[in-house]
Amino acid sequence: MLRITGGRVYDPANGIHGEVKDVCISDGRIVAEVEGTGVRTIDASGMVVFPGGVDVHTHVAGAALNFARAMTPENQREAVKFIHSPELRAGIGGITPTTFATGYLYAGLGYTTVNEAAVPILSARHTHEELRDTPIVDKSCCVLMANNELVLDLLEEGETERAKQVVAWLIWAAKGYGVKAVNPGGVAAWKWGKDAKILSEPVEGYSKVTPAKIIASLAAIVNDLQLPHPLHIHCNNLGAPGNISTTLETMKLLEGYRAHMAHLQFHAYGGDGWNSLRSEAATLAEYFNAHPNLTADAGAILFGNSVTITADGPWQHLLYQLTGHKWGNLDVENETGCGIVPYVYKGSNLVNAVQWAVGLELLLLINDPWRIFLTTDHPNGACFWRYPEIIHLLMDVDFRRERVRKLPAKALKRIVLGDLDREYTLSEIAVITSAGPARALGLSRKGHLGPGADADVAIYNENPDRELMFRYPRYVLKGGQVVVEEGAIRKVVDGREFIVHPSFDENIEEYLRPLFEQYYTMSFDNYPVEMHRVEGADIRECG
Amino acid sequence: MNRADFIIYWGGNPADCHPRHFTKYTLTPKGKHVPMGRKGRTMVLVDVRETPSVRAADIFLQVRPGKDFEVITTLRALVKNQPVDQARVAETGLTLAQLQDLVGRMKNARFGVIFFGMGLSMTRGKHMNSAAVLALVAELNAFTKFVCMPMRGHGNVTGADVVMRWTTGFPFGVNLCRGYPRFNPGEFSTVDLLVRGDNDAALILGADPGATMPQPAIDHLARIPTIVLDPKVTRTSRLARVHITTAAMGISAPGTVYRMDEIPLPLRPILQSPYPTDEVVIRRIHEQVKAKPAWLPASFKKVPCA
Amino acid sequence: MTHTVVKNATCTFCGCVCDDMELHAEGDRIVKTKLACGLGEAWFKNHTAEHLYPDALIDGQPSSVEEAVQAAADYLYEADMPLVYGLSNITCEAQRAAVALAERIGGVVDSHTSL
Amino acid sequence: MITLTLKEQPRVPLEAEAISPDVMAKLRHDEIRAVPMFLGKRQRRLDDFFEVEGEASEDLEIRGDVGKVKWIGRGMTRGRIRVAGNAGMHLGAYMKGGTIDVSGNAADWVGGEMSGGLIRIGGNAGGQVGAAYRGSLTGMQGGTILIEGSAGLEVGMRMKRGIIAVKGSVRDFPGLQMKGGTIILGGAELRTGAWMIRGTILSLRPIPLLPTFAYNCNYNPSFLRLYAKHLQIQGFSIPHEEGDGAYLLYSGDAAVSQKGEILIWQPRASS
Repeated sequence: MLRITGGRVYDPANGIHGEVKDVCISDGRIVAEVEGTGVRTIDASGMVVFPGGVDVHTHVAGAALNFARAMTPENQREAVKFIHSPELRAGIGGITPTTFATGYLYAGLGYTTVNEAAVPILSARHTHEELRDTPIVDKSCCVLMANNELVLDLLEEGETERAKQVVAWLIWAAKGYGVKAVNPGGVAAWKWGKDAKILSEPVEGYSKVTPAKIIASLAAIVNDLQLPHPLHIHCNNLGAPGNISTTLETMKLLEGYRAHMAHLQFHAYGGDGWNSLRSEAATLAEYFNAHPNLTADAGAILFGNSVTITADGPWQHLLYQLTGHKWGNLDVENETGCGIVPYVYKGSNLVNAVQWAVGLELLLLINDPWRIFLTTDHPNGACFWRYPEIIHLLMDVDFRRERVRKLPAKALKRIVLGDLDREYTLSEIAVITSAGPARALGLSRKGHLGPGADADVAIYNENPDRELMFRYPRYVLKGGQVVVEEGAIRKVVDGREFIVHPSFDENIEEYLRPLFEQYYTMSFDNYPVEMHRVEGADIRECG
Repeated sequence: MNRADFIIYWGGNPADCHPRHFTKYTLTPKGKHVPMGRKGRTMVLVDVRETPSVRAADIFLQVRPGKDFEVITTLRALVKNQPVDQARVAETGLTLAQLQDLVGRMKNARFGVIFFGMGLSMTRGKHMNSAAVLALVAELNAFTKFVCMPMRGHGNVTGADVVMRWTTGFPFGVNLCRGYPRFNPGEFSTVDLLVRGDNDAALILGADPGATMPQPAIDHLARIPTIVLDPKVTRTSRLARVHITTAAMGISAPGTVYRMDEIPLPLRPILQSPYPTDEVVIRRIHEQVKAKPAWLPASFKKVPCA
Repeated sequence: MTHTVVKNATCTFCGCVCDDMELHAEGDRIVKTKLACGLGEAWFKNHTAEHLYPDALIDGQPSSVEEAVQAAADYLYEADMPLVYGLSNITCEAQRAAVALAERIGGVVDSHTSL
Repeated sequence: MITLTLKEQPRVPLEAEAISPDVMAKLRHDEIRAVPMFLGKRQRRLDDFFEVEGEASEDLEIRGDVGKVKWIGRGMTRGRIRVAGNAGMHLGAYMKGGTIDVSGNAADWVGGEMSGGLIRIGGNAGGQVGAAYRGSLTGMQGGTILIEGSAGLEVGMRMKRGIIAVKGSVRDFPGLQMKGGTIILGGAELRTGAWMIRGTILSLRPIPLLPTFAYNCNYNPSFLRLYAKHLQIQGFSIPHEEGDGAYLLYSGDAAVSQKGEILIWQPRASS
């Protein structure tokens, strides 16, 4: 039993905004009160107490990321090292941290739950293996569905009910938590560039299936299955100038459904080429603010190194074959074909400057913090361990303006960031880093400090330098155990995995089996991820 | 293999070494987008000699031994319409016309795949030969969809790559002496280490270097305390100080293996072994080591966070 | 003798890792394979569950696994630069354990890939 | 001067990046003796392996066969290291200034990613001389490496600036993916200049070329006089007189660029 006393508590989900009060913990959960002997006390005077952070969209495990790890040994040499000790596994931080380092780095930041946002079903077993080696944090996975041909074929035939059964079966086979739609319809759409009509044009190889149909059908299916997290959508035309029209159109298709828009920054561009790229964050925010069915995460970029991992639609299952993990292939010119491209965002680059501004503009212009969450689409926009830099930019308008002034003069005409004077409060930071994403994920025991919640708590020294404050929490508790103290990992605990079990008709297997045997090189019976591979599974029945 | 209509096997003999590769994965199956199956695909075999795989190929290109890098580099230039020296091309055993034809076919493919075997990656040039294939494939993507994939020889060598990458950040040859992973092929790769005599103990898992490595490496294994875990008493076991018999993967030991395209598959062992699994024995050794005092100096224990 | 059948078994002989074998065993031997190629069939039939080899050997002399584990731990701990090599014919679970052990003994871990 | 005399060959490689003028310049005798180094996984003291004479100097002399001692002179910016014997891997890696002299042979990665200074090897060197470490885009960015004997694979891989001169022959891939700078070779095995983008490789003996290099012309570039003069001081002579012969100039590698140059000396008698 534990009592955190004297700290200013930010628990926006329970209407607590910086009041000095005690937080009590027993058996890994928050409780109203603890009594008697054996109650340990943490004196949090002069500190602020947050619910543990929740990352709604990140890439920390699985085939693509693991491929990227091998591609950048030069980054690994420069990265933070985790030295082996009797308690800790060795690891490397940096742009694509190893699994152990990922757990330590997230916990070291005060984050206790992460959602791996792109899991191909065929290699879901791999993702779970890595998540099992990702310590401390709790995890969930979104399963890639919008380019699954079994599903698209059914949509082509107009068999929506069966498509729903297949989706449900696939989620359970992958031991997933949510459904992710990446670039629905795929590669063909990429080629059509910024044409706003693309969402209504048939996907290559189909006559009736359009990206629009995929989006609407999946949103409806996720709704019907009553999954805790709505459809998690990565819109078409990611990163392309002028893609704002595609994004707006996607959002219109989603009217009437709940949906989560991933890494919105990459989808809010105007202009008709790289030379005329401009921010359309204001347009996007205006629509978004008026549509409470939507949530989003920022997908902000920060200047510096990153690795962009492009999910390439229908070719998804072949991406893993773009391989040759020998160090010889680490030459940059070799990497573009692989969909994994090490990239440096530069402040002096006009395009990068606009991208940088768009992420922040969205966070500032979307007025309800419960609907926009802090992410960098790690590792695409920046590494997750740089979130404190973004928090600093959000909380300090003078600091932000100073940074804006350093951008190329040309960029200033294409952004509105310099005009925005909103400053986030600590309470709002608690919302965008924890309470909001927990709610969007439907994780009722995360993101708050009310009785019954998991005792995941981040305690920070109050410090006007917000970056420093959020970079080095004084304490981090996971499930009631102190895992981080003064910025160092003190104790390593295992994390759990949240998975959903949507109801489906068992007979769907009889429909799938022959198709599978025809088109897949893996045995049908070996396809579903076995339950025992999911460490600490927390299963939610639904539908 | 639902899509590939153009397949190149380079430096491999799948008919003998990966017997079902053609029929199950690449050539014969009627793919979703290649409904004609074998008839809808073109297969090119590049090798230094005629092997049984030639029978399955539409085109066989016989390259002189050790000239693969030259050929691939020439292809890279031709893909970009750059000039090459005809006489020096001919030294590779292939003519400029043959290579130009190949480039034309590659560019016109709807979806191309290059599978490269150990005949490429283990011959003179080694990793640079693999790098050359990757570079070529990357450049072909400016024209059409092209991918490539190494034909891995041993059972779960792909798994070893995958596991090492997520645990250490590097695919092989990882040095943990200073408490964190370091990578430098040539410095930390086994044959180099053993030939130089750098190690003072060795644990051999699921391998028989005593039968496959150069003699100086074997000699060093015999000099130092070597420990072998294997389902059989191998040649390495005979020169080792310690041998422990373990259950055979997939026969009597359960678990996971990775296919060469990095798809993980579960094992369904049919027999019950009288021996423990490798995993169990490794863990027991680990427990014993853990019981001893840590060798890392205390000054190492500070963990740099974030 | 007991006859057992396993379907969708995975063959780990080559890198293809086909997972559609049907295996038939009698007692401690595999007697029949379906869908396996020549190499796979030979590989399956080449392994048995018989107690053909001593549990462990120390300096060539049969010993218990217990003693051999202890000897292995002593050697690896005492060494300044131990090597963990191979990993291609063991499961991913064993590979994970091997990397953890390599860390614990402060060594180099390497696979066939480096050859 | 500080003299370090090896007591006995370490059984496993000794990592000794502290053997550098920058570290030693300020240290007293007892501090030098206690400098940490790593014998495989174990942290040890310098005097476990070396007899130490002298203190606080930028001039180091190492006596004995330190062929298993790695990272000598890592990142050094000034001063001098003399090795009377063989030197281990990564000698002068990341070096920025100063001089390293080795009387015997050096192992791989001599001057890896160095940016300044001078390294002279009296015997042979291993592979990856002046090269980029795995994954890095750029190898050597300045300075000079002179090798009396031969060298191994991938000499000058991805180098951008500086000079590497090898009197003897080198193995495959000299100047691999080179971006600039100059490599002078007494001959090479295969694939010289593979995938080079810019820079100059000069061979004093005939070498096989990739099909992606095209013959350009015969000439004696004027910059060679300068180089020849510079290297002559170090005991390296490069033929450059019109009367003696000419260089055959090839450009490539057409697989990536045509701005790289390979110059192959052809003495007058045979031309």
